[in-house]
Amino acid sequence: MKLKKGVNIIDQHDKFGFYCNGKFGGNFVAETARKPIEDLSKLFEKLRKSKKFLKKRDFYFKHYLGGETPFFKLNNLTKYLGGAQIWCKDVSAINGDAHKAYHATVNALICKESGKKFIAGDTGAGMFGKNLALAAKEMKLSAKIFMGTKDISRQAPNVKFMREAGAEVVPVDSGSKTLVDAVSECMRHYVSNCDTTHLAVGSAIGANIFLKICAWSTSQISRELKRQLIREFGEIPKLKLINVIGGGSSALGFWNEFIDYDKKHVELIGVEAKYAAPLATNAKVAILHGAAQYCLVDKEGQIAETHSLSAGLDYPGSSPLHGLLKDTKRARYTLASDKEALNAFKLVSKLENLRPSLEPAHAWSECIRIAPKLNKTDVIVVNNCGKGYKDKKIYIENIGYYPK
Amino acid sequence: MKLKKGVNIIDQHDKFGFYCNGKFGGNFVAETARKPIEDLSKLFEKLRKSKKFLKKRDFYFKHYLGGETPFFKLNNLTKYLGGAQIWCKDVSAINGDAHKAYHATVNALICKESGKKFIAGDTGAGMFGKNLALAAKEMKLSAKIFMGTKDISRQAPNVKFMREAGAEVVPVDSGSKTLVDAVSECMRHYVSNCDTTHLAVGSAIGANIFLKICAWSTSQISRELKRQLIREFGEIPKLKLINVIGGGSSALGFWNEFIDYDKKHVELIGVEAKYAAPLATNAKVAILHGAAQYCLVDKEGQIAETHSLSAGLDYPGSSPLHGLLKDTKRARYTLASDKEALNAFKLVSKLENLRPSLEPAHAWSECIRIAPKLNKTDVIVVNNCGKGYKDKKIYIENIGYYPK
Amino acid sequence: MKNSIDNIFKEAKNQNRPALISYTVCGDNNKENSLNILNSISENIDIAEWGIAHNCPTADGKEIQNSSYRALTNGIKLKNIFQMVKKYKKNKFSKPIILMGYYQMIFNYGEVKFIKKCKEVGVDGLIVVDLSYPDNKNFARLCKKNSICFVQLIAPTTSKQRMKEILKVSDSMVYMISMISTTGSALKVTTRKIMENYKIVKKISPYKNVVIGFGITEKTIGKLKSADGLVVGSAICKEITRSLNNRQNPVTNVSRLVKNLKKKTI
Amino acid sequence: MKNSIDNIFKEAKNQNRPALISYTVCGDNNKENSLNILNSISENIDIAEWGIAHNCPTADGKEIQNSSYRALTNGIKLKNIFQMVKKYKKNKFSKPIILMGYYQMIFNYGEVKFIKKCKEVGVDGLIVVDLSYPDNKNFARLCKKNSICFVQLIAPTTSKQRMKEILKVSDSMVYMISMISTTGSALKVTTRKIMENYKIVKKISPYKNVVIGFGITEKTIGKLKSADGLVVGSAICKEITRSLNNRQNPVTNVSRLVKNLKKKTI
Ligand SMILES: Cc1ncc(COP(=O)(O)O)c(C=O)c1O
Ligand SMILES: Cc1ncc(COP(=O)(O)O)c(C=O)c1O
Repeated sequence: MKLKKGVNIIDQHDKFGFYCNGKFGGNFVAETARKPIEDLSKLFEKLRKSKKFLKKRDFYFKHYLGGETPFFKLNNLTKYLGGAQIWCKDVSAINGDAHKAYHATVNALICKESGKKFIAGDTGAGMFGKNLALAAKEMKLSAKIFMGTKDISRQAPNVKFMREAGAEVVPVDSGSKTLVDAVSECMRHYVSNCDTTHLAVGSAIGANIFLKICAWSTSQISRELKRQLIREFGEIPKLKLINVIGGGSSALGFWNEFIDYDKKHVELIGVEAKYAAPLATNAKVAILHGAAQYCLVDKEGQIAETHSLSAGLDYPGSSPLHGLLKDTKRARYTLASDKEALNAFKLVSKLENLRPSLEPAHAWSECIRIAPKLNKTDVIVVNNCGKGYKDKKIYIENIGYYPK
Repeated sequence: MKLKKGVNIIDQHDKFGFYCNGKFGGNFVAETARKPIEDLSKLFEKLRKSKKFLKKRDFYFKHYLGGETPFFKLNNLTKYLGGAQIWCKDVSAINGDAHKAYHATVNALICKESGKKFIAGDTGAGMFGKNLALAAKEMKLSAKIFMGTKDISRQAPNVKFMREAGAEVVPVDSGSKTLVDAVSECMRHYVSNCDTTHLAVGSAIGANIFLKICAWSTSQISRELKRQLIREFGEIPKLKLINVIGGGSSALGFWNEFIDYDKKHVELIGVEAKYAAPLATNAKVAILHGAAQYCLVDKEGQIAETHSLSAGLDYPGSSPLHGLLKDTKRARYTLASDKEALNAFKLVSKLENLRPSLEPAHAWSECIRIAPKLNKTDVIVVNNCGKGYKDKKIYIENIGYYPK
Repeated sequence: MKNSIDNIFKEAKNQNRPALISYTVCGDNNKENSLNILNSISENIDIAEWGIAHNCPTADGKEIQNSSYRALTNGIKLKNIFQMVKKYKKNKFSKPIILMGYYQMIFNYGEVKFIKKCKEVGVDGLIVVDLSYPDNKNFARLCKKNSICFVQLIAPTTSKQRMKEILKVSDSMVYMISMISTTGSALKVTTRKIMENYKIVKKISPYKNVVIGFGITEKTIGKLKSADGLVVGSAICKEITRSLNNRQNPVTNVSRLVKNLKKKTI
Repeated sequence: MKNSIDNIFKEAKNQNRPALISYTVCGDNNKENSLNILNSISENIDIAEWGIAHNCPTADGKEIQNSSYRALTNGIKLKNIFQMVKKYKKNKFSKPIILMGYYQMIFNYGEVKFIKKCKEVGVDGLIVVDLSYPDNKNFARLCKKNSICFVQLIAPTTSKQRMKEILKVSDSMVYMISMISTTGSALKVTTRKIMENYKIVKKISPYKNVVIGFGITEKTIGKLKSADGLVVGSAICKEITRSLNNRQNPVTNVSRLVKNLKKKTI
């Protein structure tokens, strides 16, 4: 299997929505949801070609989300580690504090276009929920955010945001009380209300159309980064793009424009949480939330329980697109433990004026691990895709402090 | 093992409350209930010797319960069956419609004496519940009646009586939703409230003191019967005393005065419901509701489920005193099916102006079975211990009518 | 075959009543009880659907989620399910059995191996909730080859064009979802509206046996009895939950419920 | 023996905290999970009480009734309980284990055979809810002969005279029931009142290890921590019910609860 050059990765599926000769993706959904999903697909394909819609999107990205996020070199960390140059694409500087802002905004815009008044989304860390709540408010939609009760309690600051934005936060108390159950419950809500409600899936997962919309939205990051790289280096230098992977929306956005590059030129490195790492640990392919994907399952095929201190990474599956990138060896996937992520946070926040949330702390950990072994000409870019405030309590509990 | 002559059967226990060398009875109760049970025992022993209390009891039996219940020959049935003379001790003619009236009244009197304001009792067919509710009202006590939801629905007329008398009917929805669960729940209520509440157990079961109070109360029946027999026959003729057995309170009351007679002179025959017949089917001895007794259990020792159309008989255990009577061969136990009881009702209600409830219908069934084989000199007395109105619906459902 | 799905429908039709189809989760509340339940209701049902518990059942409402959870907690595995089907089929009063599940369970086991095993133990039909047309073409073919009835689903959202396509390739039994919903919520449309949809399906395919499911209870079943078949699932699962919460015997309680359901269809 | 009940109390005393004693029903919610629960809480408890499920538990409140019912529904038998104790005791972090049950279960199995089996599999103690003093003399003697700690109970209704008699014959561990109640209702007396009763018992027998049980929860445990030991039962059983109702993992949830309980005793 080879990736097609010149075709956006999200479009490299067959007519049934499968990637990689039927191995990943698809539309494993109940009959009831087929029609609304088909309608949504048609709408999306229309909108993405519509100049008017693209203009609207760009307008929102610029004026509502604050435009281009910064790209800068981390001199202290580079010096401290004494190897590759370390750069930061600070997506967390966006209004909305994480890459989920793009995806939430686009979903709200699509919902608007579809004529539906209700929007439902899942959230783990609460970043997607918060952004969806805000976008819904902006666009006068009524939002329901599904969130595991474990996550509601560990990501309380984001829950407050959602509620203040007028969204209904639906607590999901079943199973592991985390993202996987929130997604399931949100999908159930959709199956029961698909005539009136737009479903915004929180990562690049789900039936074909949902992951397409997601990755299409976040790809704004790599468009910016490409421009910024050329601005800084006059060309695309030898790069390592390190990104944390939960469902994988952030990484896909960060990498999108660079997939056609040779991997020796632009290496793509995904970092999963140690006990939620289907890609890094060669998990089986399973059907979860409507698509075939690498996923942690037990012998019987039941979806496995995961663990991560980071609510955003505590998910057994992965985007079908990452399955494709893995199988084609275009990206490599590794993992970081809670401990390693915490240590990375300590170091980065000590040396730099950055406060990554737990999720990007995993990416930073990989950066810290590999940078010393590389040369000065190597350029590492880490997607600092989330702000740390939401994890303040967890950091204090685990490392004893949260830097100012 | 032999029965002691001249000692009331209820008093033939050792100092630990066991009958039959430790085989039956005892006080298998939680520590919390020991003291109130001991207090109750002392009170009862005092009261049963107190002329004043006995006078009060007799007063209530006479004026509140209506005095002696009738004893008469059933000429049509005797003729129809063509064997033994068939007589009826019509306990159902009491105010309260069943022998449970004695026992309920005595319990209310004891409660009054104890200074407690609350009384709690279990009920299956609702006869004990109804009588306890009425007695509590009469004596200004606050009554809680525990009753399985299955019984609440099949014995609705009695539930109405209880509620109208101001008692609280506590529905017991657990397990088989019948008497066994009602007794358990009532005992739990007692364990939790034994400082303020008197426990009235609905049959001759439970820890030693409860079965003593019960059998002592119902023995009024045999005192009357003895007088009535002598009035009719000038002596105690060769007798067969047939009585239905649920827990066994009715039979013990019916037989009490005749236990010292030789069994060739006065034969005691107990009739159980076919699928609730621990005595007739040689069940194991088990500890149930505070006492060792013949009881239906499974291999593991768990209490078995029973079945009877008759709520009053739908109970896996039996009075420890019946264990004693069985082991000493003083009484013999047999059983009747739902069908046989229904047929007995049909015949008896057709030939005589009697409308036995389902419980005594089992006794009638045995009477019908054996009478034809006996001689004219044999006298069968059946304890017609309950009125049929409460089973009107069940009779109509099963035989298609209820005679006027 | 006397006891085939087709014959069962014929028989019900002769008796002028809809086929009554139960849905329970295999292994709910445990292996023993779930088989006891099925055996005890078999005299009143025409076809038994047995759910394969999955821990991510995205199309199920609370009741069936509870059932699946109990079955899984009590250790149900596909291996057990096959054994239990085999055991059930030995009961001479057994009815045709349809396994219902999510594709992941089949995918993980292996499609071919799964169908072979189904055939071996006597499974009569299969419903795969999240394997809809046209993605199910291959799987449906495999079923056909092994004489297992693959039951296609039709929803209120299914367009008439799509309906026609589905009915064209479908086996003799088709499942019409009554409303836009997961399993197990209250009927949120009128029974009249449901029967209108039903008539549309029947008009396209008069000779297919169309069963209606989702949200049917003791209260509503009577009004739908002119359908070819009616599936009751969540109401049964709920009765199991209720029994367990009250420490009652789920076997007798479910048995009573199904008897009442049957009564209301005749 | 290092891990004997006596030593466990000494150790807790050295750490200036009460021994924490869990009560769960063996086989709740099923065999596998109940062992998993016990293993997972063992790091935070000092002694484990394991209930023998009985289907007529007249001294238990709703929570423990639910647990017993689940265990029975899922097939628990005495045979399994003995196997599971044996298995548990092989875990090197295991704690002393006390079986608790109704006399019927022991009577049915045979007293002598029962105690022999207990000894064989490593049961450290026994509580028989409805076999109280003086009826339990014979059974207590049998336990003693087999070095099994027979735990006598004392209730708020127990007179001082009776208390003295019970304490005189009792083994080193005694169970003080906090209030007039079945298991598992809310504390209906103040913790101060409970500690007063406790002091009366301790005054009679300063060297017996007196544990308090019935109605203790996360809320109240802190206020009772000066006792020799505290038993938490219904609160744990309730957490299992809650977990099951929410389709959560009872093992992790109970484990977290017990960790919190432990925290509040130190
Ligand atoms: C800041 C941040 N990064 C990463 C993730 C992981 O999700 P994904 O891999 O879809 O970007 C999340 C999820 O909430 C997040 O909040
Ligand atoms: C009329 C009647 N007879 C008999 C019984 C059986 O109980 P027992 O054997 O205790 O008399 C009952 C119980 O309710 C009853 O109502």
